[in-house]
Amino acid sequence: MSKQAPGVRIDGLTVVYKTPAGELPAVRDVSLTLEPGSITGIVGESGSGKSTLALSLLNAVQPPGRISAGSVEIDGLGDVVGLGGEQLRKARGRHIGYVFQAAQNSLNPLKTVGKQLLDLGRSHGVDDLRGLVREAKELLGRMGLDGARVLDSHQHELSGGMRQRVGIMLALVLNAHVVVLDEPTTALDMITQANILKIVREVHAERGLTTLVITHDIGVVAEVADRLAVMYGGRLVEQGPTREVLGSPRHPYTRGLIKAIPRLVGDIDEARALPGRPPTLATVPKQGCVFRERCALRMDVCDDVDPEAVLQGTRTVACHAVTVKEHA
Amino acid sequence: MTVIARRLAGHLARGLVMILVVATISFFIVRSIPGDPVAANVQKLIEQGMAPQAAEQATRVLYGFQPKGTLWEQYVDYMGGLFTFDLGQSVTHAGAPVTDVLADAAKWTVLPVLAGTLLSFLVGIVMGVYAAIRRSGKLGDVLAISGSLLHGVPQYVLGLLLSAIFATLIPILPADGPVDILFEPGFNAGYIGSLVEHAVLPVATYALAAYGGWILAMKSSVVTVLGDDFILAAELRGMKRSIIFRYIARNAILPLFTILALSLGLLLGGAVFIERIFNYPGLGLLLIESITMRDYALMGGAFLIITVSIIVANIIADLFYSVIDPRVRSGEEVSA
Amino acid sequence: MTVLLEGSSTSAAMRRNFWAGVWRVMRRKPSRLVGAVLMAGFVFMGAFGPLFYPDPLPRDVNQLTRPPSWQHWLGTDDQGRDVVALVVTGSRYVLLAALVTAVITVVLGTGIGLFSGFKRGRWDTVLMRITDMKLTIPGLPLLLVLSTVWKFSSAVQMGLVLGLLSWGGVARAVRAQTLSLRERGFIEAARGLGLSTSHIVGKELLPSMAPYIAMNMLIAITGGVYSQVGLFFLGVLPYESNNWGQMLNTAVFRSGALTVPSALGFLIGPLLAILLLTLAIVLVVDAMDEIFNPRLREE
Amino acid sequence: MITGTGVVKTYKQRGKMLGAREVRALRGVDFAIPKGGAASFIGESGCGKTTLGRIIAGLETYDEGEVVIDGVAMSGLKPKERQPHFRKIQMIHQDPYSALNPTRTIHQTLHAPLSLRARQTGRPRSWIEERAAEVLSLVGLDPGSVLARYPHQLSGGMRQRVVIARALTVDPEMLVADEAVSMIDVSLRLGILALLKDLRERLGVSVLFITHDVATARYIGDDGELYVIYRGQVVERGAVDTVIADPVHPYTQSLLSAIPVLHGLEQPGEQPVVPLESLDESRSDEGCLFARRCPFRADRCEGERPLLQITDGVPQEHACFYPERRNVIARPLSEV
Amino acid sequence: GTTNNSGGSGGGGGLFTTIDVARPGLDASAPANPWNPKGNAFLGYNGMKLAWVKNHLTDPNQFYPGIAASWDVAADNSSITLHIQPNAKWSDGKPVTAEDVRLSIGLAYTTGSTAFALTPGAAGAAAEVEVVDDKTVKVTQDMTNPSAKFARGVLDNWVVPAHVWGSVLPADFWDKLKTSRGEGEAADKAREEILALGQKVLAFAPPKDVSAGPFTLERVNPGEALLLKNPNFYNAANVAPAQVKFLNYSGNEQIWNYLSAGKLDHSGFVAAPPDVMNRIKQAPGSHIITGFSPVAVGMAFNQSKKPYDNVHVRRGLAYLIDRAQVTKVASPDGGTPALTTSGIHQKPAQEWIGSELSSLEPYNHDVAKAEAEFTEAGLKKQNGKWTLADGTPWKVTMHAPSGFSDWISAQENIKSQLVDNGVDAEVVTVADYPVYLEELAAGKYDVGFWLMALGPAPYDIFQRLYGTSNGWTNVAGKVSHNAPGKGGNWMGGPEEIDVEGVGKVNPGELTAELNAATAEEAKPIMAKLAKAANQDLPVIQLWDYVNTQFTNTSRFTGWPQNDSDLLRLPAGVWIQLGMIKGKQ
Ligand SMILES: Nc1ncnc2c1ncn2[C@@H]1O[C@H](COP(=O)(O)OP(=O)(O)OP(=O)(O)O)[C@@H](O)[C@H]1O
Ligand SMILES: Nc1ncnc2c1ncn2[C@@H]1O[C@H](COP(=O)(O)OP(=O)(O)OP(=O)(O)O)[C@@H](O)[C@H]1O
Ligand SMILES: [Mg+2]
Ligand SMILES: [Mg+2]
Repeated sequence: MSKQAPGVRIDGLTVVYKTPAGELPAVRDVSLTLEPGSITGIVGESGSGKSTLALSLLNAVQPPGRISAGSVEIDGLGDVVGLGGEQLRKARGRHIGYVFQAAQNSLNPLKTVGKQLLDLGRSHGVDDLRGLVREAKELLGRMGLDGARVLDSHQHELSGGMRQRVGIMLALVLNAHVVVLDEPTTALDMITQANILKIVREVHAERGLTTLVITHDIGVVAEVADRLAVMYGGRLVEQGPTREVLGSPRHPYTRGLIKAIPRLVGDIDEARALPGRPPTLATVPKQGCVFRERCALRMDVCDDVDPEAVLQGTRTVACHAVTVKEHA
Repeated sequence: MTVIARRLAGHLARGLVMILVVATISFFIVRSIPGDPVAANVQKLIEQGMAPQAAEQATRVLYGFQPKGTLWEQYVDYMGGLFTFDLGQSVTHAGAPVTDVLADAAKWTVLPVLAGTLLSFLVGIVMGVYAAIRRSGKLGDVLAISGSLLHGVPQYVLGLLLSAIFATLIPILPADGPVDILFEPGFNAGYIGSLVEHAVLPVATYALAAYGGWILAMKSSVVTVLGDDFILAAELRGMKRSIIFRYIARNAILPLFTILALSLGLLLGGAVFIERIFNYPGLGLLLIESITMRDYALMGGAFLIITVSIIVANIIADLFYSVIDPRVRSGEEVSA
Repeated sequence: MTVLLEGSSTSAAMRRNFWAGVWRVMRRKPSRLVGAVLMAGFVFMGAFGPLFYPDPLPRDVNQLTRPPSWQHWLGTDDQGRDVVALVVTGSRYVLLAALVTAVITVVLGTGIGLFSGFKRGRWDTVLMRITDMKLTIPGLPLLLVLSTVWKFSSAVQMGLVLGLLSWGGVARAVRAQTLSLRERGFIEAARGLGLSTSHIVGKELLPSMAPYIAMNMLIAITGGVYSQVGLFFLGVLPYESNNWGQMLNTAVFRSGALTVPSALGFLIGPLLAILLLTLAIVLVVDAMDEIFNPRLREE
Repeated sequence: MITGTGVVKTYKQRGKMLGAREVRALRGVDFAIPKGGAASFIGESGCGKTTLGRIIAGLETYDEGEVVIDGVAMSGLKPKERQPHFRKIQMIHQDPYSALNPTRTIHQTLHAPLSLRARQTGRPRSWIEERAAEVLSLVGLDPGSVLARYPHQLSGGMRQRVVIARALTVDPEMLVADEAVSMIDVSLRLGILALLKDLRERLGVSVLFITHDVATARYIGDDGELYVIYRGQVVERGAVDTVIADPVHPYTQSLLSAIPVLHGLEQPGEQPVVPLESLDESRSDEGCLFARRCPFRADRCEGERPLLQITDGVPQEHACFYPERRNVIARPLSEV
Repeated sequence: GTTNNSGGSGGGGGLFTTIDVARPGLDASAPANPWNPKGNAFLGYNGMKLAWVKNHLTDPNQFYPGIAASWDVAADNSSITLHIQPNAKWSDGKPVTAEDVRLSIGLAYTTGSTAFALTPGAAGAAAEVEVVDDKTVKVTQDMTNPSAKFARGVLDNWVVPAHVWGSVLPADFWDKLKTSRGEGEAADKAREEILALGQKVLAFAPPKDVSAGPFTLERVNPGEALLLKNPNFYNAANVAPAQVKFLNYSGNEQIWNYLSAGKLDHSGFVAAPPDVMNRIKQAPGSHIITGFSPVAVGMAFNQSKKPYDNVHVRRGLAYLIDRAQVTKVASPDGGTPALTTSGIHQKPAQEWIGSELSSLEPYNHDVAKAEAEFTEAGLKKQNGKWTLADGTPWKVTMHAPSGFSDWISAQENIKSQLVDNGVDAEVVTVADYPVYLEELAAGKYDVGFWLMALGPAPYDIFQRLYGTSNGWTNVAGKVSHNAPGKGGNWMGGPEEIDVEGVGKVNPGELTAELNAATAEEAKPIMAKLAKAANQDLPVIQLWDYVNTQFTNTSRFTGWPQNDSDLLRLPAGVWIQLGMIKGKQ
């Protein structure tokens, strides 16, 4: 709309958590660019570091975690990692909207949505609170809700899908143009999920946003995202335009993952589970490729050398085997 | 609103049943106490130099009424009396109905207990928030351990220590009753000042005794709330610290209301010690006195009224809770 | 056959692991070790302490109510007996009564809580109403009133009465735990597998609540100590010649510990014992959760 | 063979003193699952899938109707007599972590039902250990490395396998898998589905699969039946692939069209039904339960409730007055 | 306005701070009614009696004047004529009249009083109350069962204003009283009705305190009571304090604190451990006065229980117990170890039995003698422990009411002493004194502590050893004996004792004789009884109480000397007699 959608450049981001076994990286050396006005989807299994990455975008990794290296450049805001205090607080909400995991609990259970909206306005020095409420009602109406009623409700009076829409409203009402959605539809049923995804797409287009959607469900990403990034064990193993990545995955993990998705049509016997199990923070290999334990294309080099993310056309893949093949 | 009204009705019904049960308990306990105070008093008066016959006569006058009828009839009588606030006659306070004696004493217990609760609640929750926020630091450890200890240590230990320090070693505070008689009762500075001065030690003991519990409860409650998503969500929306703090506080305090009643019960129970140590003429002292004097009606009454105040406090706490928690207000079941 | 062997050896290994884990948990914070040592000290004191002193304790009529000295670290009482000796020999009554209290509290509380939470329905309603009622009636005043009827003539009786009066909280908590555990899949699964109720309660529910119960047990011990010492302090119980509460009573009301410093040692003795016991239990309770939770034990 | 006719379940929410709220979880459900067969229940959250599953597994009672296991009607039996029948039906819970007791090792977990079994059938103790190893192998786990572990030392997929192994210890005839894969990592999900299918084929265990993800329903076997449940009523029932290909009930249609299209792998179906969602909280119990949300509703729908029926030209049972076959799902690019 | 003067400093007309040691727990709501046990009528301050009983060492009939300025007692004790203070006035200005006295006597009838008892045949009861003139009242004794203490019984009574209290007694009260003196149903009914009035009397709350004493009650709160000087008091000119403040207390330790802080101008007898005593002495102006207290405590046996039926066992125990040590531990400042068991407090004992006292067996601590006695009683010593003759274990179980800390302390010490010498022993406490007395009387205990030597009247002294509790009842002057376990006989001693050098005596009858005997007649009887008690030892006399009082000279002077008779009267009496002077 008024403002050009900003771009986001994540570069060499590493986030570590302090555990009894020392500081372990949950996100390791991740570089990712969110093109202005695009929807980028990140998929990965539980514990692969998606939420951590998402929080890093707001420099909001919770202790005992911290960003240990890298930068997150956002147009018009600079490097978020360097921000702190009031500056950072103002950036959150105004510049970057965050939509919480469909968790039923992103709202204060004791206050009505409207009151929380006003709190938000006051926090960001909005003078025209009436205008804010009007804007909120409009947004809610846009998402198919009765704005006045919703603002008068407490969290427990809203259904899961409604709460999620309220979450989106709160992320956008201050005109943020970078929006991060962490598992926006987990725990919602299919129909509601489809609704939310539709809304995300529409609102994104209307308001000129740069959007990051995080999910473990490839279907969700496929439905909304222009670009898709796959995380495994804290690493970004492959990224590229959604259709391409889905249509012809290159990284063995991406391939395995897509193969493992139960499909509604087609030959069910084609589907295969990946062998082994996903790593946890403690079991991620310290060096070498994080995926090698479950990889069919494992080579000797995988044990010692962490594969670089290599740009291949529209895509980036971090795999020795793929790189070798490419070069061959 | 109807939900609150229904809750209130439920509470009142249950409270009434409780009161009847407690009254029944105290009635039967009192009746089963061994020893015939009448016979014993005769002996006592003889020792004081009274002629045996005169001693008997004086005792009969003192005890006046003798329980009449079967135990069942007495019971019915007693329970009937309850509804007209008639708890019988006190023996030691001859001629005074138990209700009057209790009413006199009640204010000296209820006010300091409430003051102590309020004080400890306010200080405790603030410290509890700190203990939660600084839970991995030194301050948090100190607050938590001191909270546990204070919570763990029985009230009489605190009372004795305070009394030893402030009334004996450095005698700066009185420990001898509720007010200095030289001040004319009424709304004047001297009288009120004296009241306050005398209340400092008992209130401080109540407050210290309850403080540990609050700090612990608040700490764990805050830790729980801090882990709740909506706090992180508020932070990620860039809400002001002060607003987030209010969010935390309100959500964390809420569950404490369920403990409030329990803590009041504890304090009222502790009144027995504290009033004995500071010679504060409240219900606790009355209870001890009635026990040592074998004033059965008074004893039953004191016990009953202590219980009733806890029941009432319970109801108030719960109603308060339901008023400020919208989930309860709208009739949803909340697990506390 | 080999599998069988493996099975039995795993359970032995598990036991070893358990103690290793406990050690790990204790070592994590030195304060816990202090707590454990104190605790062991109190147990030893209660069990064997009195054996170290003659009965009756030696008394020195020229040393009545003296302040602490080299000879008598905490001074002497009004009979000229050493306060330390009194604290040690007096611990048996107090700790025994507290133990009985704790056992009864926990057994009754757990039993009723389990039954109530497990059976639910009408029984639950009735039992919980009773429990609520019990919780509302303040324990101490009730004890005072009871003391006029009941002659607490031994530590066991004392503990019995205290125990009978204090199971409410545990029952409440255990019921809540039971209800929440019931909803957990493993209890339901056990029922679906046709396992007996005794198995479900004994092997599935109870171990899951073990830390909780152990914690309550310890807290009940302190509760038991406090109430009986308190009652003795108020002087409403039959006299005991060696008892912490009796000592407090004598010190304050008879020897003027709050008036003159000479009897202060006499007051401090039992107070110190109570404080240390509280401290020990607070510190040990702190470790309880981790000891019983296999996950926390290992990390 | 297990069949149910007209199963009704109404939850009364107790709690408050006065007034009880009723939740009609099941409104007369018929089902039949043959020995070695398979069935899937799908539907949105709260439609009663779990309730029905629990009733089938004997973990919940029902208010009306009848459940018949191998020709024996359950409602006439005492709880004790029902037990052996229901033991043949084992439930696999959604959350594999809470389904295993965290304080017990896998060995202990398997040992308990096995020793019960051994006692009942007079088998020696050594059988227990053998069988434990056997069931673990059946679910594809290495007994040697798994037996001594605690649940938290296993991954989600392994835990779910242990849960299944535990169910197998009692030689069940049917497994009820309630959202059994929804909490398992994407890459492992298929493994569990394959395992269930494998168990069906090898051991002849019938499988009841409860899910909100239609796609997974296919994976327990192409001979399986799909039950689409809406607000406690079965609105469509037929072979899995037929229903997916040609849904006739508008609810089924919207459910299927809500499934995200894997752009890049698939092409969207021709006539996607706009996914619906109830905006109106006040749900009517009159007429067709789906009427309020139905884009095709007619007057008749408001006044009369359609029952599960077979109509001409429709391959499956449905509960709609105006069935219309639609192809709403996406198709693989390869087929396009 | 306030009457604040809290320091109470300065000379005459200051604030006098004291404590009523007999009454813990001031009751703010209690009326200024002397008959009410919690009533706020403070003896000697705003509560006046006809005269103040001295409790003289040996003469029960000595008094300081109160409302009665003087009195004439008939030679044969048959009547007493009271002369009211000529210028006595109530605090509201009305004069004190004979009618006030008569009404007060009427009230005394309803509440129980020695001289004004309704029970037929009661010793020393009044037969007639006669108003002679406005300031004179004559009371005659019923001579069917006369008592030497008749004057005491009459004078030791409250006086309250008829114009305030008049309504409490019905108009026909005196007629009813007359009826009650007779016999038969009408008399019984009259007695019932009079007794029923007692309740009313106890509960009566005068709207305002009208006192003839030196002070009137101003107000009471649960912590303190404030009294103001009564300008109409007949000796007002000599009453120094302008205000009196009574402090409340719930335990002795509180009084110690007041005393060591120098807060109290006077406190009555309070037991205090030596260190506390020293601390109190160190307070500026603090003084301790001691005097005679007509009470002793003894260890009493239930002779119907074995082995205490055997006099040798009792004697053996007497030899075994070191009374000096017991006293030192239990009551170092409040008692002196009993020289021997004479049944009489040692101070008056000299007066009563003179040289006989020294001839009594002192039972000095002597283990050898004790063992000899035990052996003679047939007890056996096995492994260093004494057992009963048949070898069953023997444990001396001593009972005491809880709260009686000096008794418990003493028993604890005795226990240790006994155990040291091979006699097993234990201390058992009973919830409280009333229950103790009841259970004791019911014969439930083997051994208990027993107050004795309740002077000064000779009858009262020995009645404790040879009265109801040992089987003798005295109804209307007729003495009879109950078997052990019956009629309150829990001591179970023999009815007759063969006293060495005296011969067989019936101690109960001897004691009854003391009731009407003059002092001179009493002496030989008491000597016999002392011998009997000493030889038969129904009780081992442990210590004789000492009356220890605390004063402070910082604000007031003129305190009584050691051993003054006044020490047994409240300080209010000292004040009204004009002794106490403000410090200049
Ligand atoms: N507070 C923390 N302390 C220690 N480790 C943490 C913490 N939070 C997350 N981790 C670890 O960091 C890793 C990445 O966590 P993250 O929450 O980012 O995963 P995710 O991909 O969002 O998983 P999910 O799909 O379950 O939400 C995980 O292995 C997790 O165990
Ligand atoms: N124990 C219970 N008490 C009261 N109501 C219940 C209970 N269990 C389920 N319900 C209600 O019954 C209805 C059906 O619940 P059920 O759990 O069977 O749904 P579901 O289809 O399994 O949903 P989900 O997909 O969320 O698991 C819901 O409205 C639910 O709120
Ligand atoms: Mg996440
Ligand atoms: Mg479900």
